[in-house]
Amino acid sequence: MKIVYTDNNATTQVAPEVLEEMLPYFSENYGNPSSMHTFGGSVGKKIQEARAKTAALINAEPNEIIFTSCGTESDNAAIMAALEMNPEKKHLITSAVEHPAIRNLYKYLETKKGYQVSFVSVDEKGILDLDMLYSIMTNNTAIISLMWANNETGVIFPVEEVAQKSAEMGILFHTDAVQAAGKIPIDIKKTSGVDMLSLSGHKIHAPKGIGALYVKNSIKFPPFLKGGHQEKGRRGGTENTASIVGLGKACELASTHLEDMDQRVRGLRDHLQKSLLEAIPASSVNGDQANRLPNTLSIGFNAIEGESILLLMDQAGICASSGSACTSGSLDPSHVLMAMKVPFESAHGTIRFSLSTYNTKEEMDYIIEKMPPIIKRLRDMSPFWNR
Amino acid sequence: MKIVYTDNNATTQVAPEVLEEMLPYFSENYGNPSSMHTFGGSVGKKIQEARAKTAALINAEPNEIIFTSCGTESDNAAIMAALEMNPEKKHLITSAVEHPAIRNLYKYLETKKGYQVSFVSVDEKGILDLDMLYSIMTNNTAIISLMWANNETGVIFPVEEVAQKSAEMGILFHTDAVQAAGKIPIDIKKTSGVDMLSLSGHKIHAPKGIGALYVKNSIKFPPFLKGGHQEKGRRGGTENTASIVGLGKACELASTHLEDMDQRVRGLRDHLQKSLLEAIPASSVNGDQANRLPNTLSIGFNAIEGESILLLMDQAGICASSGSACTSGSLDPSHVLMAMKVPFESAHGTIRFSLSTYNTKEEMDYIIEKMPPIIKRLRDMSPFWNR
Amino acid sequence: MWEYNDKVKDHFLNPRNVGEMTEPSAVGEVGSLSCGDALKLFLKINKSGRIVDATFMTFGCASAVASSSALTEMVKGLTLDEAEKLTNDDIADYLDGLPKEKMHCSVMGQDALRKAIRSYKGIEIQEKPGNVVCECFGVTDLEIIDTVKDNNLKNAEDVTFYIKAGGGCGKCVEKIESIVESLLSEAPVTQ
Amino acid sequence: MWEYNDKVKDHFLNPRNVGEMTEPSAVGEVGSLSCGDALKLFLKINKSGRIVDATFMTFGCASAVASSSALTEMVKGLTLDEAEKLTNDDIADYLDGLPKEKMHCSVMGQDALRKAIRSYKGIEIQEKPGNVVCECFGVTDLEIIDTVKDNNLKNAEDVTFYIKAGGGCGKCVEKIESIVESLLSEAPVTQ
Ligand SMILES: Cc1ncc(COP(=O)(O)O)c(C=O)c1O
Ligand SMILES: Cc1ncc(COP(=O)(O)O)c(C=O)c1O
Ligand code: FES
Ligand code: FES
Repeated sequence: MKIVYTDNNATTQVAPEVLEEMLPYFSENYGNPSSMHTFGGSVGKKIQEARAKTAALINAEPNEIIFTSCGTESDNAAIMAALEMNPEKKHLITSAVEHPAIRNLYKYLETKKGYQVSFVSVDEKGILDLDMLYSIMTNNTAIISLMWANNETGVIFPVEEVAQKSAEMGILFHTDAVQAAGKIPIDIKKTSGVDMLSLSGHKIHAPKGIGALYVKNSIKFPPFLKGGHQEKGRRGGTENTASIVGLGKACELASTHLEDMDQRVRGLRDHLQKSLLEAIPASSVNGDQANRLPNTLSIGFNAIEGESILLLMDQAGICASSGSACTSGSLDPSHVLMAMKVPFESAHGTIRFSLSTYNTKEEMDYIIEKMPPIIKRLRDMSPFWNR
Repeated sequence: MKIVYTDNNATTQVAPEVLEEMLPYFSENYGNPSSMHTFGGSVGKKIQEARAKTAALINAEPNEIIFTSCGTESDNAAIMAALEMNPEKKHLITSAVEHPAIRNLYKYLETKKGYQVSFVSVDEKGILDLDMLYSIMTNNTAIISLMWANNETGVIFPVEEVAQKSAEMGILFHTDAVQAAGKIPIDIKKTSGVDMLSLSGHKIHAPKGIGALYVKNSIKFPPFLKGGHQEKGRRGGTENTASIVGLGKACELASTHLEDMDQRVRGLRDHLQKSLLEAIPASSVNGDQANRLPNTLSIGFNAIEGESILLLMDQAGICASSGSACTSGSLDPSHVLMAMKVPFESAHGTIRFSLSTYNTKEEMDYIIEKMPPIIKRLRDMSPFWNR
Repeated sequence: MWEYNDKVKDHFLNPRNVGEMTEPSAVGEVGSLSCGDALKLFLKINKSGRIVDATFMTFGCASAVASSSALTEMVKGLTLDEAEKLTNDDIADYLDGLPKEKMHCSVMGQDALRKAIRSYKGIEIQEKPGNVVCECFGVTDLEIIDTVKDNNLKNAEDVTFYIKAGGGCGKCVEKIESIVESLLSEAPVTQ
Repeated sequence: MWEYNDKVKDHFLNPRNVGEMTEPSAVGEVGSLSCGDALKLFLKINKSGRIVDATFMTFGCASAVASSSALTEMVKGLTLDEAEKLTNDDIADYLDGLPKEKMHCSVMGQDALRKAIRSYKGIEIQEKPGNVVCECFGVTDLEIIDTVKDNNLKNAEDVTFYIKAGGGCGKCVEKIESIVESLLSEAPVTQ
């Protein structure tokens, strides 16, 4: 069966160009980049190249990039470094709709390490409560971490503005740009208040298990993984050369695809959204449509439940995600939809479509054809559907 | 130029069988294993397969394996978990010759977190001072971490015995088996005192950037990377599927190669050692020859310096490592040789040859032919060589 | 992706006995929109107290639908007394097993059935005994204790899988954990 | 692997003027076995105070050998006064640059040369002034201050690259760091 893959905020396929660039670094140029021999040393040069390309995606300097093992590690490393650099500050700020990589770390720091933690609210559209945020920033705040764009709804936060304000108050600012990178332009030189920024390879057609953390040059970053002198002492562990090379290539590709994202992919998403809203009654879009990633559509279908929608979609070869944290054993809708006070009625029946530059108009039309009967079938079974 | 690669304790080539097994998981089966769609779910099954194979290498249960991003992360995660599980205990034990992944973490915990840290000495042969170790174990000891085999000398520590003793005293025991795994048999069921054990893929022909941590079933392991519910909540971050699949295959291969390691590779190493000692005056082996990995030879050449030896070897296409921490900017011989009180005279001129099952007799003979003139040439330049 | 077996998949993709019953003898309703799943069970009961027909309406995940479908198949032909003895395990067994994380779906089936039968018999449905531990799902300490004992559960996560408690905001998980632990620690003595 | 340029590689692989000189006019010896590198420089100096020949023996890494080789080439033909002015930067420049981590090799060349010339001139070599900060390499605070000022260094790591201090056991790194920092903080005032 043909697969229509619209789950790119979960993970993406490795681009063929990326894989091709990686291949020589498994069984041929397998030397350790820290080695004294030319064989290993040549790999080191390739890593520097990848570092420059990764930096270029966000207009940073190559030495501001630390390669990590994933977005989660980047997030954890950034926060832990901030605490270590400010041992006397005991207050942390983030939003109520962050990825678990920040959210669960903050909760851990709150419950186990005695930090005071503020989760800034969002409104029904997922827009950040800036008044609240600005009112709680103090001298005691060690770090503010704010995602650039939300993984579930695609809603974009005003990172530049908040970063600026943080800088003025001398508070470290981190942004989880895992979903924003490669989808909207990021220019770190223009958002100078950003001290640290997280990336993850597998969201932009590099493999899973590689990430990067941008750390502003002026920051003396204490390593999260303590070990050897790799990454200039900022991350121990033998370099994941093949994946680093892959990430470099993927970042290069992502830059060239920004235009396609903004135009064609946005068009596909809008077409999908409009058509589904028209064809399916009692459906609604979650999140601020004015400030949203061009590839993401979070849409709630009243009175039915996400997992069963997904499984019927799966029968039709359509891959997407639900808005519930179902796989984790939790039955509540995701904390993101809850924070937005999306009514249970549509939160439980929320599906996230997330596109990539590989998606086509034909695929959208296929989804548009298949969804209405799926929704109807489940509603026919639902005790909450008003026939 | 033909490359003779004898730097396998630094890193290894990815086995062709491993790469082949990985390839479909980049651009074809790229789904997220936590997804609700069959496309991602099928990847989840493959990961379970890899988990079982990885467990099998050390005779553990599949659910006792947590995949990590490298040996360093496994080491860091194990120690940090131990501290979290024993918040009231403030004493840590390890040896004086550990890898920086343990050593630097311990030093950090000592200087920044107020832990009392004991680095147990070794003698001239690198043999652990068990009397000292046993005399400092107390109720206040949160964890003992002891490498199974040393990366520089190959010396094997009596892990079974110490683990047993730790268990009797109710002290958590971790072993860094990054160098031991795949080179000597490990049976976790027979060394029941071991609570946690670190592995790294790139030392056994899996790619760089993948590792595993064995955690005994009975331990409620708090995650080091805090994020999503992956690895049953024991490690956040989207699974590095391709590399996990690769690690599984590599572990399977490693089991089948143990015999070759013990017999043929050991024979090659012994041949290399004997021939170099005979052909080159004022040369000596570092470390206990009775209890040593079959693939490792650390040999010191008096009155000359490691980097220049390596670079001349590089000219001849021979890859190996030196016994100094030269790449790190430090000029001292490695802490391992220093802890063994190897005289400066030979410590600075120490070269580590580390073989794999891919090495051949011809390669050894090539090294045996090339080394004597290299050593002579440098000694002819040295003010410390007694002509 | 849940590892649903073929039988579960079949009952999800081709559910038996879906729909509202026009003149049901008894109705059992459990769950709610906010809970994430809900089941409305309709029974037709004949004079001699035997269930002659059963239909359902379900809001929920695939295993909720499959459990409901299975339940309706299972109860047809049973006497009310027989039906009342039917347990969540029976439902799971009928489906050749459910993922442990989804056991609460079978519990929902059992609950709906008992509710329908009691309402038919005119038994007043009492306030739940005990103190509410999990507010998200309105689960009491006594319910937790019963579930742990009945199903030999080992930790709070298992409890969530069976009766959802702890699966929402999560703030009750520690309380559940301590209930389970105290039960486990007394177990060696009582058994 | 160090990024040695072709000139450094050439001077390492084909070092000029290697060997002991039979009747040297002056000898300058620096470094030791424990230090990890050492250089013994031999000079032949003619009546009019001009260096007519130079050879060396070196124990050390590739850039130590290359720096020694370069040094001997550079000093041939110089008067002692000219030679005394030669700095580590000149040596590095002659080699088209050294990796920053290896600058101490060029410093070793400069030191050996000055030592040889002073001993030839009969200038007593005094005890090093200042207090020893780095015991591993016997480096004093005044030496660190001079090196930082001369080479515009920014942190302790740079100091290690130039004069090794801090590159052994590492226990002096914090002290070095504070010296550098106090220099940096006064810099804006004095410049
Ligand atoms: C004994 C030992 N432990 C840990 C490590 C760290 O492994 P990795 O480089 O995968 O982080 C290594 C190798 O570098 C090692 O030899
Ligand atoms: C916003 C956001 N942050 C962090 C992550 C974590 O990235 P990774 O899975 O690479 O650890 C993700 C994706 O999973 C994400 O969407
Ligand atoms: S109170 Fe139990 S999950 Fe929220
Ligand atoms: S005292 Fe300076 S490095 Fe040891």
